[in-house]
Amino acid sequence: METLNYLNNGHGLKSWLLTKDHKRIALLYLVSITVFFVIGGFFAMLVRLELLTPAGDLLTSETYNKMFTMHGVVMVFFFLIPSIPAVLGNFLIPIMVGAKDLAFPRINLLSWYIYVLGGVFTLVAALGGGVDTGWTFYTPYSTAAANGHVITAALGVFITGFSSILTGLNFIVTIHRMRAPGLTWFRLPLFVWSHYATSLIMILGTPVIAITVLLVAAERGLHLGIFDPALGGDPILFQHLFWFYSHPAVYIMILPAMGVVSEIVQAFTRKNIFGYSFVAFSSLAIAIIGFLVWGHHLFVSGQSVYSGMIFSFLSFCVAIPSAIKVFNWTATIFKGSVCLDSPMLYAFGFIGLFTIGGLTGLFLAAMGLDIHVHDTYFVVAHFHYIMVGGAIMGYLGGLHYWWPKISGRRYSEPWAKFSALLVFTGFNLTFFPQFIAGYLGMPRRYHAYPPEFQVLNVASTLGASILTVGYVIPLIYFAYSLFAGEKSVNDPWGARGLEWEIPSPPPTENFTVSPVVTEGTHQYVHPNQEVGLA
Amino acid sequence: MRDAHSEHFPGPIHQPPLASNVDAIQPHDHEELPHHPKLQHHFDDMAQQVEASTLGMWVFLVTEIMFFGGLFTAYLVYRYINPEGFAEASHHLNVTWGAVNTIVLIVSSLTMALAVRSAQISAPPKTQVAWIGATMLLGATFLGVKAIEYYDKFTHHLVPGPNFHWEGKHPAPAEMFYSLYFCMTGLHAIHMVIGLGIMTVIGFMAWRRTFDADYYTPVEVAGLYWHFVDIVWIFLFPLLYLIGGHFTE
Amino acid sequence: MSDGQGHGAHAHIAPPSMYYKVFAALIVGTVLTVAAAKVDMGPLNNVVMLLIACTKATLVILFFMHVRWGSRLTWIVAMSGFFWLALLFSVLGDYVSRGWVPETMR
Amino acid sequence: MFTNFPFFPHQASAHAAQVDAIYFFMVSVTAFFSLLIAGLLVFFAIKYHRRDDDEVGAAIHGSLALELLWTIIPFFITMLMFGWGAMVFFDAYRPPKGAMEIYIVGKQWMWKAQHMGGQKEINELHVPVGRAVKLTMGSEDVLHSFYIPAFRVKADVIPGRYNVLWFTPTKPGRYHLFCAEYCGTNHSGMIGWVEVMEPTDFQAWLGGGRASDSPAAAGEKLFQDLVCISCHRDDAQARGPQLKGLFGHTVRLQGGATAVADEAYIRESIVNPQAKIVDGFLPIMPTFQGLVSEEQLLQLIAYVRSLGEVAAPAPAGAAAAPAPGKD
Repeated sequence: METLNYLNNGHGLKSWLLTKDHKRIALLYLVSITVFFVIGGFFAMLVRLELLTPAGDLLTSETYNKMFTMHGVVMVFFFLIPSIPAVLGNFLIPIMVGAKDLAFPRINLLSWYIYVLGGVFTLVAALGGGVDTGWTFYTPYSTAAANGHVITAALGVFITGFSSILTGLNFIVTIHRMRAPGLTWFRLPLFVWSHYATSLIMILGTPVIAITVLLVAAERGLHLGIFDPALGGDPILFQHLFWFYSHPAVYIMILPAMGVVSEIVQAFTRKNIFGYSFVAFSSLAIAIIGFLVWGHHLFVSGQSVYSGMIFSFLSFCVAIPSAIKVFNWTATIFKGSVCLDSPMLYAFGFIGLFTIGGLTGLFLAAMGLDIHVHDTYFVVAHFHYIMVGGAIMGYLGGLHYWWPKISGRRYSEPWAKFSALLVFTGFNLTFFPQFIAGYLGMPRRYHAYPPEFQVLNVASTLGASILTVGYVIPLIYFAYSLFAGEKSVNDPWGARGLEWEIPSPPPTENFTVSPVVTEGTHQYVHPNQEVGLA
Repeated sequence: MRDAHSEHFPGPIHQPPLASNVDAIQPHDHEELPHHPKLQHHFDDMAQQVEASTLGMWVFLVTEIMFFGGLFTAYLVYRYINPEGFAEASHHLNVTWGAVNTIVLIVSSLTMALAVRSAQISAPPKTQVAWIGATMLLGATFLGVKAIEYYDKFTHHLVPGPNFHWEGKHPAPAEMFYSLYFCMTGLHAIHMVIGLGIMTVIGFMAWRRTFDADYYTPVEVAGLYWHFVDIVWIFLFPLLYLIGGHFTE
Repeated sequence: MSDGQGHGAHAHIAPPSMYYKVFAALIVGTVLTVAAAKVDMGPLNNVVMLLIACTKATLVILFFMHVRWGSRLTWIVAMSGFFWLALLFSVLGDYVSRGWVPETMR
Repeated sequence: MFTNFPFFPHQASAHAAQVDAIYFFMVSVTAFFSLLIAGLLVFFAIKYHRRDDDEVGAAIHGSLALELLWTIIPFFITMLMFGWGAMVFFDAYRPPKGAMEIYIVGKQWMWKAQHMGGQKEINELHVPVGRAVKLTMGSEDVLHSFYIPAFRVKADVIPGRYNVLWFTPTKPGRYHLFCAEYCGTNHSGMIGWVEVMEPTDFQAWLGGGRASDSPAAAGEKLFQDLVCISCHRDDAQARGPQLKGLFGHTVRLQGGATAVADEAYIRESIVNPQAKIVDGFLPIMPTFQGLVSEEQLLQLIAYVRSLGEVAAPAPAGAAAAPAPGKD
């Protein structure tokens, strides 16, 4: 007998496209960001194939430039930023705070439509001839010289920004106002804390980039001259405004992944986190200090030296809360009951790769060293360690961890382990050589390059092929599990947390009766624990 | 298998056992009081719903502050670089129209606040609609004045672009100033138009006797938005119109 | 969340006289700004102009937008908006300090 | 085809060694912590692997001492990196006095260099070994970035202003020159070579080329052609400020402010003359924006500079006033 849950409660396209259920909206996001991930990955493959040889022989320069631009735009704005918050956060935050839905279900659905609209703009720009500004839209190139549909692409980014803002707004209000009785701030799962920090960045930073790309579009389309050097406009002002959002945006990508890892590490060691309050507050610290470091992208741009010094100092400071998290995860594993199922493999991968990515970030924060490595492949390698090695590893780990809850089915664990291994190997082979190429001086966004960099680039392309396989396999076994996977019980991992106390997949309103919480949601050991009283 | 774990480790929450999963989607009336008809299903009570809505609007207004903030930052930087040029350019704005519009918006904020109050005290729908209508009328007046000003700038070739023409000493900073002028006032005007749209809906709801002392969140939240747009103008007026006040040719 | 019904005890309903007083103050502020702009006070013009504008904005926020009677969270949210705005304005620091370092070692 | 692939860049400037030192330090720190974390993860995973399906982890909630330890130690390590990095940056930021000057103009997609002796180069830069070289760089169109990996130096080239880059080559050789800021279709073609030569070879090279006018001479010619001379005359009735001895000195402006007459100031005075009016003069100079190219601007600056070398005490009422605190 089929019990009623959010998946089978209503059929047909309309029941999905007009749903106000946060879990269904999460799945809408899951499908759409997967589409964009495939598109962005396709552009990346073309870039890597072109770089197999030093000469620019596969694509024309203009096409190559459009490929890396579209790769960046799609991956950053349409995959990484919505990935964990819009899919896993959307699905889990109401459940984790013991609510029936997010505070504003209709706004939640609206945010998905806005996202799709922004995506349509971007795809129109891509299919209609592309855009070659680089995802950074730097002026005056983007306003005065660039090829392709700059305005359409900029509007795509502008529009999708509002999707992000509305998601963040919904999370903040939900976390403040919808928590179940007894679920105090310090009983919240760390996943919720990290999403709260993420939402702060979304609502405070996103509007700034929205207005900035709007100004770029206005300058290109209407000849308003906000950044035009001929009118005394300053290209560096654009960079300030752009990075005011786009640096914290990196934390939009990595903070939710940190939340996922905190959950996975606890579940697969059957142990509560080491230093809960430190991990929780480090999320807030990263979000807040992360707003003060944007100028480290401008060390060689002609920014004032004093600004540079302050930004360098603060950039080093933001490393501290990140380090605290890594040490606390490691300490959590100490004396745990460690089980290396696929989510934990991804979490291990995350911790290792994020450590490297974070530490190489320090190279870029050190002003003297940044002069050399700025805008080289060193930077490319560094941020891919954070965004792919960090954010995507976290996303995949979370997807594996909560898949039984989301779909009610189990996937093939051996295949999952195999693909986790492929992703890890392929990733390192792709991006580690880029550190070396970067220090050698290979600039980023180069269509052709001097022959002495070829060995490193061949290794990188080889790794990217392995990485691709590693990404395709989960697609297959997740899809397969939907039809033929073993049914999952409420709590397949023996994990703690409100989401594991309700059926898999959850019923439409999550909880029959609003839960009443009497202690932290992730306590594994209670020698003589009284069960809470309502 | 792992299915038995939850028995071994009692969970931290107290929740009555699920009789069947069907229960989960049934409406549950476990409170004695009848629900307010406007209570949405996922809130526990009206207080929670009200708190969520006002907090949501405040958070949205914070994003609006940052949205305008990007333009104000550009203004700040360029005015710091070209104080003389900005003063000269500002001199060509019509202070009278700007001041009139400031007054118009302040009056509209007053009528807006009184509209909220009329809902709070369960005033008759006619009173509520009257205040809302007055607010809308003032908003439309503001936009009308703005249109006159824009037309004036257009005829005097003060719209940035190929047709921009400046007789003064600082043509480049002046064009920059007018770029910022049109971006800032234009964005503000768009917010006014959206505000008028919202007020139309609110007015219609008030006419349908939606609001009383028990339920007036939409009016209140719309009011927050309206006042915010007013505040933006409170800053735009002196920064754009008044910096050329004692400018000497 | 004491009452299940509406705003109830949460809402503060101010007398109309308060709204008219605040309104009068806003109008006075506007007149003052315009008057002050006609007097040449050098850099003080900007200070006066912004002080008046900030006062007016504060009045609107406190009274028309009911923050005066709002929860602590409302206060924090409203303040944080302006705090982050100030953060964004710190971009100006770059421009102010650009000339501070001599171009060459001497 | 895979011959000659290096794993470490040439170290061909005094600055390169400093950058490499901090690089090696940071690589060591990175390697240490990455291996530490990875080692601990693997070790714990093996030692504490789950033996029984019902097993739970130990009840450990945290330790303030440990938290403080791994807050404070990383803080001091990062502060060391910060201070070190800032010192190296300052060193790279300010060129020494008496450096050899070269003007660079970036445009889509080539680098133009002009030596003070008049030698012009495209996508090549010849410099002598062992002598500090200062580049003053402007852009004709969009952002570029002048990057010589072997010297570990880089600076963006920005339309509308000048950026400065300096280095002291230490090893003769031929090194890559890249544009590091994305500038459009042929960005990866905006590359060239820096040729570091022995001083004698360099002198020979300077003499051998078909040198055109020196920038200062070319600037003087422009100064005549654009009839700047009609206002910027030497006598007291001049309508524009006198330019002799102007460069590098502090100028008193209308309204009491002052400005240092450096490259940026002179550039601004040509393209946006109303921005800073010298005290005692009328704002009558027209703009030359669009009439002179970036290269010509640099030539005009070189000309004004050459006048500065015969600096006489500024006559009363004239623009230039020597700045005592400046040297």
